Amino acid sequence: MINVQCFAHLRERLGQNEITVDHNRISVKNLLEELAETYSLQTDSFMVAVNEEYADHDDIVKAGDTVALIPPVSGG
Amino acid sequence: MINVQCFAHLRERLGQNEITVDHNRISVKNLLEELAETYSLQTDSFMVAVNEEYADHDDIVKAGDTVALIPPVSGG
Amino acid sequence: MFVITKEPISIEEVTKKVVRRNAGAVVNFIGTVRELTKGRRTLALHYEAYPAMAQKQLKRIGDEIQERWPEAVVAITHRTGSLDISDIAVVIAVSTPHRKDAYRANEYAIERIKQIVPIWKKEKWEDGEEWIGDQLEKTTYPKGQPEEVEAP
Amino acid sequence: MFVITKEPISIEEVTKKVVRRNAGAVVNFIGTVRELTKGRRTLALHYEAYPAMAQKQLKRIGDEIQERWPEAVVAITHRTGSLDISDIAVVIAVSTPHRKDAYRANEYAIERIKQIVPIWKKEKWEDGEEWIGDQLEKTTYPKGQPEEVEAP
Repeated sequence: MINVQCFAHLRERLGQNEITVDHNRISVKNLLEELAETYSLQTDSFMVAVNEEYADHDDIVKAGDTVALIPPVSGG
Repeated sequence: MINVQCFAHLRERLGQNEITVDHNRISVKNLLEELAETYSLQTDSFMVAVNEEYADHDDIVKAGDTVALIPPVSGG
Repeated sequence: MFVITKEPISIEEVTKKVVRRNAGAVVNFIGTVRELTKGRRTLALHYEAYPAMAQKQLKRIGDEIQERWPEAVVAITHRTGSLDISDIAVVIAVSTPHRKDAYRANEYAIERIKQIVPIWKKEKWEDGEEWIGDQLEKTTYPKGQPEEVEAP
Repeated sequence: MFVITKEPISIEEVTKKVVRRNAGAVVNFIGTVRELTKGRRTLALHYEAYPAMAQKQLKRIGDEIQERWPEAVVAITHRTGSLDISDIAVVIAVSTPHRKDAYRANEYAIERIKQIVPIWKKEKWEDGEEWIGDQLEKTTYPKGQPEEVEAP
């Protein structure tokens, strides 16, 4: 199981801070595809953070990692 | 008589805040030349301020004007 | 030097962190909440952050600046929570021995903040509210130099 | 908005003067006394001004900025008297609706201050003191655009 943190409009839209995917290892690319399908999300513009750093599509997410979906940012 | 205010190293070198020239009307150019001669100053890099604005060499200084010699500035 | 906070930001405090005996120039950027955005009247803003990662990404921006301007010292504080018009959302302070570097490095920092720091802004208007960022139609995956992006 | 003072300068106070509801960006320049100049160790500085004219020339710089960046709001405070290392000599605050203008207008202001504002700096070292500016071998009569001048 991998827990994925959600923020901002994503958190509001899903109605929860965190979603869970039923994998112990998955590539960032596959994770995004699965979340897009399961939650009907447009994830093209999303980044994935693993342990608080941006991850590439080829990176592997493992159970125990701190994972977050990062929609386009608007700070500053 | 026209009083000319002096600042910074010029004030220290002349030992006074103000010098007086014996004219009622004089061009800025002639004023600078006279001061250069009388006080052995290198006035090439000096500006003259009349009533707190920079004056051109052709401008006329009159008795009653507020006049100052402005050596190269170094504020900021 | 890199802080995410819910409290009001003191410009003096952020500035003091970067003053050095051999740096004669400090440049600050202070981002305040603007009332009008594209002609629409904002009543208030809410900023949400992913705090641990936002702090880490601010630090990364500091590291990027030190690579490009080795003598620069950088401090950044970003506020989260609800802000009113004219409240300070972010303060960036950069000191350098020569002033041109301080301007350049500071501008680099704000461009990068808008690209990579996980903070989101929700604008509240009289007739509704919206998270800013989700209407952007482009991928913002960060790489290399900042693009020229206008302030929102 | 344009002040020559013998008192310490508050960055917050100068900044507050330019914050506007429709300007989201403020850029500050803070000039501090630097210990090393060209490898020589400065102990302290003394600034002397022709105060009335200096104030007028700061105002003129503000006018020049408003011609070039009509939405900019500018405040400048310059300190005179004796300053120690790291003391603040000048604070320039510029607010604009868009941040790039605030950086550009602020940098314009400091360049112009170094050209036209009648303030002089005396550096004190262990082995002597000197008025800065009098060793320059060029005419500084002001006209048109600022030249590219490195910070002293």
